[in-house]
Amino acid sequence: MTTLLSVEKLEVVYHRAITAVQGITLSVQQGQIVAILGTNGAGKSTTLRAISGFLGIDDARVTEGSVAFKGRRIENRPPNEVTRLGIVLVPEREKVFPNLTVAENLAAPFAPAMSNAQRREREELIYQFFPRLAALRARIGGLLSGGERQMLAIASGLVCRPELLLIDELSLGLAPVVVEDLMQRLVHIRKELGITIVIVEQSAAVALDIADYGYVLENGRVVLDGDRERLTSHGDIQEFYLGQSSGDRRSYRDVKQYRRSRRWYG
Amino acid sequence: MQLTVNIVVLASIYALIACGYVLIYRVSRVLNLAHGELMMLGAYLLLATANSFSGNPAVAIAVAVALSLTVGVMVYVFLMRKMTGEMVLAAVLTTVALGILLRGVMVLIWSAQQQYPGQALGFSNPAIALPGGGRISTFAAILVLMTALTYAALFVFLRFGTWGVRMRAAGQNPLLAAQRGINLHAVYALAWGLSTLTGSIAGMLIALDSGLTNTMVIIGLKAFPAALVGGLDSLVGALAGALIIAAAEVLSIQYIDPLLSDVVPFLVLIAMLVVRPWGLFGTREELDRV
Amino acid sequence: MSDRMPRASGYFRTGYAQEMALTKTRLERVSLGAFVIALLVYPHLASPFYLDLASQVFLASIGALSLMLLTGYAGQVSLGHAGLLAAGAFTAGILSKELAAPIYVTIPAAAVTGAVLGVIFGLPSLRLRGLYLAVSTLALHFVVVYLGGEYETKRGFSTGITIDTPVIFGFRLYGGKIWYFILLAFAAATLLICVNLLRSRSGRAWRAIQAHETVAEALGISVAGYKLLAFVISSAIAAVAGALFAYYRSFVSVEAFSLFLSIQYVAMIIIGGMGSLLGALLGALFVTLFPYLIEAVLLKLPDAQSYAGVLFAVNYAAFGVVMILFLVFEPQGLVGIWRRIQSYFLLWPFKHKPVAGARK
Amino acid sequence: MRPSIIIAAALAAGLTGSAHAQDAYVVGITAALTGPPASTYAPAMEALRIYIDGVNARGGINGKKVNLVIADDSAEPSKAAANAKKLLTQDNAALLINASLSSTYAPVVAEAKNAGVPLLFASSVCPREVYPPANEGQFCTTAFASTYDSRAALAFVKDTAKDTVKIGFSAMAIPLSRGEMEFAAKQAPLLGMVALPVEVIPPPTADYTPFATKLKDGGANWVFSWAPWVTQVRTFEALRRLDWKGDFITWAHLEAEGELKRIKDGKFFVIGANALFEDNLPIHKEIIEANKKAGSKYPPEQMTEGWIAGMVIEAALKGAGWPATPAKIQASMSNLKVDLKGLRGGPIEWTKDNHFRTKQFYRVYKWDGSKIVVAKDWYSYDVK
Repeated sequence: MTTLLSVEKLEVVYHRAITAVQGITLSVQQGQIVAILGTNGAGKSTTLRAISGFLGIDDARVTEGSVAFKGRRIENRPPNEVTRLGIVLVPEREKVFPNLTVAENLAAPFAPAMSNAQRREREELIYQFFPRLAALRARIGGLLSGGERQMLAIASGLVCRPELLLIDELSLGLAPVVVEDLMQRLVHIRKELGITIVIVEQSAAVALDIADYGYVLENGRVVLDGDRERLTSHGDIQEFYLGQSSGDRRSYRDVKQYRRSRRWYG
Repeated sequence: MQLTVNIVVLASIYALIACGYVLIYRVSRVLNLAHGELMMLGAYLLLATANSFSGNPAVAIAVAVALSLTVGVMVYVFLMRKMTGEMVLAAVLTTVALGILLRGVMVLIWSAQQQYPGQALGFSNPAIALPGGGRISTFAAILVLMTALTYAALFVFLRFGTWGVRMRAAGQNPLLAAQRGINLHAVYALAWGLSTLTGSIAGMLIALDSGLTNTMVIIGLKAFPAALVGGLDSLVGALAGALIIAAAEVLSIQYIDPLLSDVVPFLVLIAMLVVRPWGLFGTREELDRV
Repeated sequence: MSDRMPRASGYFRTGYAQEMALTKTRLERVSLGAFVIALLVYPHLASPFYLDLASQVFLASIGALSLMLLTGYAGQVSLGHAGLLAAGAFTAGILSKELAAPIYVTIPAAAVTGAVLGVIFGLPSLRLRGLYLAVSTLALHFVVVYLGGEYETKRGFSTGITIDTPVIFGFRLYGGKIWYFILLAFAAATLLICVNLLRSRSGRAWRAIQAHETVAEALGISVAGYKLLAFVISSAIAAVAGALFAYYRSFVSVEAFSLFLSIQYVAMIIIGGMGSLLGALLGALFVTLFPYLIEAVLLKLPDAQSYAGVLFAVNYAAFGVVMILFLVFEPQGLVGIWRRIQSYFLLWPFKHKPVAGARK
Repeated sequence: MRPSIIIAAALAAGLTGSAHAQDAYVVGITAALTGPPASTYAPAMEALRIYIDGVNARGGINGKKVNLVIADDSAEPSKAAANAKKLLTQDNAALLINASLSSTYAPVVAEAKNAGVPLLFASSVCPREVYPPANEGQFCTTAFASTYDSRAALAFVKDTAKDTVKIGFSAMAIPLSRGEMEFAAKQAPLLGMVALPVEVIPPPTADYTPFATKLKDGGANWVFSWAPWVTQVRTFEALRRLDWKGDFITWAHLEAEGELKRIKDGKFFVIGANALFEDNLPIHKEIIEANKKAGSKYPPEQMTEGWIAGMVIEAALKGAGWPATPAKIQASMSNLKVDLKGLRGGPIEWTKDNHFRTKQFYRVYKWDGSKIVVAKDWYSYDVK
């Protein structure tokens, strides 16, 4: 198994003043589905953005550490270059072009040079992953439902032929059944295209049942990581992410206790 | 009859200029107030090529067109690129400054004399009698056709051309566009190039039709209410706006007071801004872009 | 006590009195004093030409300050400033021509006209922002100028309205020195008004509106009201500046209030530095003197006369270049440069204030 | 407030370098060398410069060189005002020249009056003050003269037109041109013509056809235009495009000669006070020669106005002697007669109360088939 993406001691600063993540280290193996878990403001999205690159308007940059893709340093590269290298991000919101039709949304992205035959084949494949979209070809992105929008976002991401697909908050604002369905499609996509996928999730339950490996972020730090078994079996995760309580009610003191214990994994 | 012809001619002049404003605004949310100057520059470029390639006008025109396209691209690459990510207003003021600079430079190079590129190219400009008693000068006619052509081409390009779709995409959400592998700088440069190109064509045709002085800038400024009335981010709007402004102007000349023709466009503009600020075909959210 | 605190350790206010004080440290008081003295001595040393330059700077400062109030603080962009100046000038001109009204009537009248126009210019701002607002003010500029032109021709002042030297209580306001001091006084007054406005509720309200209208609204600030107020005050001041111009140059004509003038004023506040009164002053100084600078340089070159023909063009181009340079490389303008020097010494040996970078 | 110091320093720095007396006649010029109307004034000033250079080359006037200080006002009144102040206070000009739009007159006149320096309008429209009874400080060499031009033009129309004249007028939206056309519109009926309302055209217009359409629809068989050249010629061309068959008379600005050759229309008359280079007088050759030598970017036929101004200035300064105070120059100007060697129909003659000229001569040219010909030779009006 080769390391596809490795993030070392990543530190991101917004507006030259606000530090969003401090010293995050994580690595993604070829072909894995990796889940990044954490509560709001834990720095999940920032990490993804840092990997996929910032724009001038974001006024943010990687000040410390490194992001390496296939052993190649890519931090602080503009997004379009990163995309062309094979990393594609499906952002949390504003993930489709509202005034473009579905077809146009799929036509707009930069696709590496390929023969028309390949391109058609590719299109087929995408519509095969998301048959729904085929029906919506002429509808504009702004009028799609949440689920359809997510499909379109992933599909248009796939147009760029990523080796690594980053998905931010896939489950956000979607019905559990839809999320479940999308997750299964991801597994399918991974199998078909042999690509690696990183999903950022608040709801660990959803993420962990397809992820091979997971990282838990708190306040811009990695506090816990391990493969699915380790994480699902881990007490704190069960407690605070999967929401299963181990029988007897616990007092506030214990919560503090948990927080202290958590530092161990930091 | 003649009245309609006049309206159509003036409208296509304004429309051809206005689409330049729209192209750039639509893609980069920047209002290019140097458009008038760039248009005039195009006309002067034609004059220059006309003098150096006198004899074969085709070459002269081709070269001038090519040059104007490059000028537009260069303006982005060397100037406006630095303004991406800055306040939109700052960018707009930069275009104003650019305009001032260009004006100065053009006077330096070509003096303030009245010039006739048409003559230099050995073109004559006979009037054509239209069925129904109207008359139109050759180059005015060409200009009308050119405008129609340009708009048709732009519509096709933006709807079906890959880069056209990408331009629209970049206009709607630059970040996502970049994340989809679209090179924003390329798109913006393209927009500037096209806008300058169309503007220059307008400038050249006006100059061929009725000579060239350094007051042409103000025509560019008068075309810009057309763009706003129609809605800054809509080509259809630009077309409609141009028609409205032109009609208002010509009719006020004919029936009210010729002097008004100077302010009428802006009166229409004010009215529109009060009633429907985002213009006839503009999208409403544009308003909040500051 | 606090006066004695060395600047290097930062300046800390220890009482409300100091909050209200116009000058903070002794150094400021001293340098201000020096500056005032310099201003008072200047006219007695300067040649008429340099006197005229100074007077132009003062005129420009008044206009620039008023625009800074509107754009730099209340965040309302205006490309119609020249229109307001014109309105003021024409009010003064018409009143003194038609009714032979004395200056102490015409100037307030100009202020009133300005205020009224301010409401008109301001109305669009209730619906429009940024570009669209700028454009609407631009349009209004054209309308004002058109009306002025109509008046000129209809009354047959084909070469502009000439205004004879104003007289106050039998005393003729004539000559460079007198006008130097009059304009200086008006400029100083304007500065004081602005400073105090900005220290008061309205100033804070404007800043809030500029920062974020919706939030300001949520904070219980009547956005509409304060926007209009900003327009009214700024326009009134601008109109007075226009009237002063009319008297100082002893003529009024629309050609004097071209669109380029509006742009020049915008340039002043940009080059000077948005959101700073000091910036407005520096900008006015710079933009007014710049052409003469270029001219002086150009005419130093050998065979100067042959350049005379291109002077304006060169000026024009150079002005554009400078504006671009500031917009691209120094968005905070002259004041920004100044602040950086200042804070460099203040914070030495440290690099920069933690938030300094974030300041927009 | 530390920048206050900087400002103070900046101002203080400005104090140095005030005026100092020179060993030459200093003539200050504020002219619209650039800006919209520049095409009228720039060539004239170029000519004036060339002429004065020639004078200096010939050893100057009364053994003293003439120092021409040209300041560009780009037709902006406030710039003109500042220019005048500078020229008078900084360069100590003993004679001030205005070659710019009429909107710059007010401030320049004011400055000149305050400084007691004579003011010469060269190639710019003559203000009322120079006509009798003349203001003692203002003079004018410019060819065209409001009211007289209209009379001359209408007179020409009257005796060339065969059938009844229905005449239209096209003015540019600048006060002066409007005023003149209004005057003409009042005069025409007195000469038994039908006058159409004046078409006032805003300076920069994308398309003149709408205005032309109105003139044509008005049924004009003659059109008179007294405005900057652009407006005159574009109105005409627009009319022709509308297949208008009528006659067009317009003022012969500097561009006239070149344009007649370009337009080649037999019914396009230009009326003016300057002889065109078609006459090919010795002085014309002289001008062409000098123009070539100076490598000017303007064609010689645009140089007459400036040349005349030069001749007049030379005469005036010669009369004033040395050292020349403004007063002396003014005195010599108030009693001056300059032979223009055929550049105009007659001499420029200034008296105590006439600073325009005692006789105003006119000539009408047109194009016939192959060349420019005189349609009506010199005829004059007494100015009083």
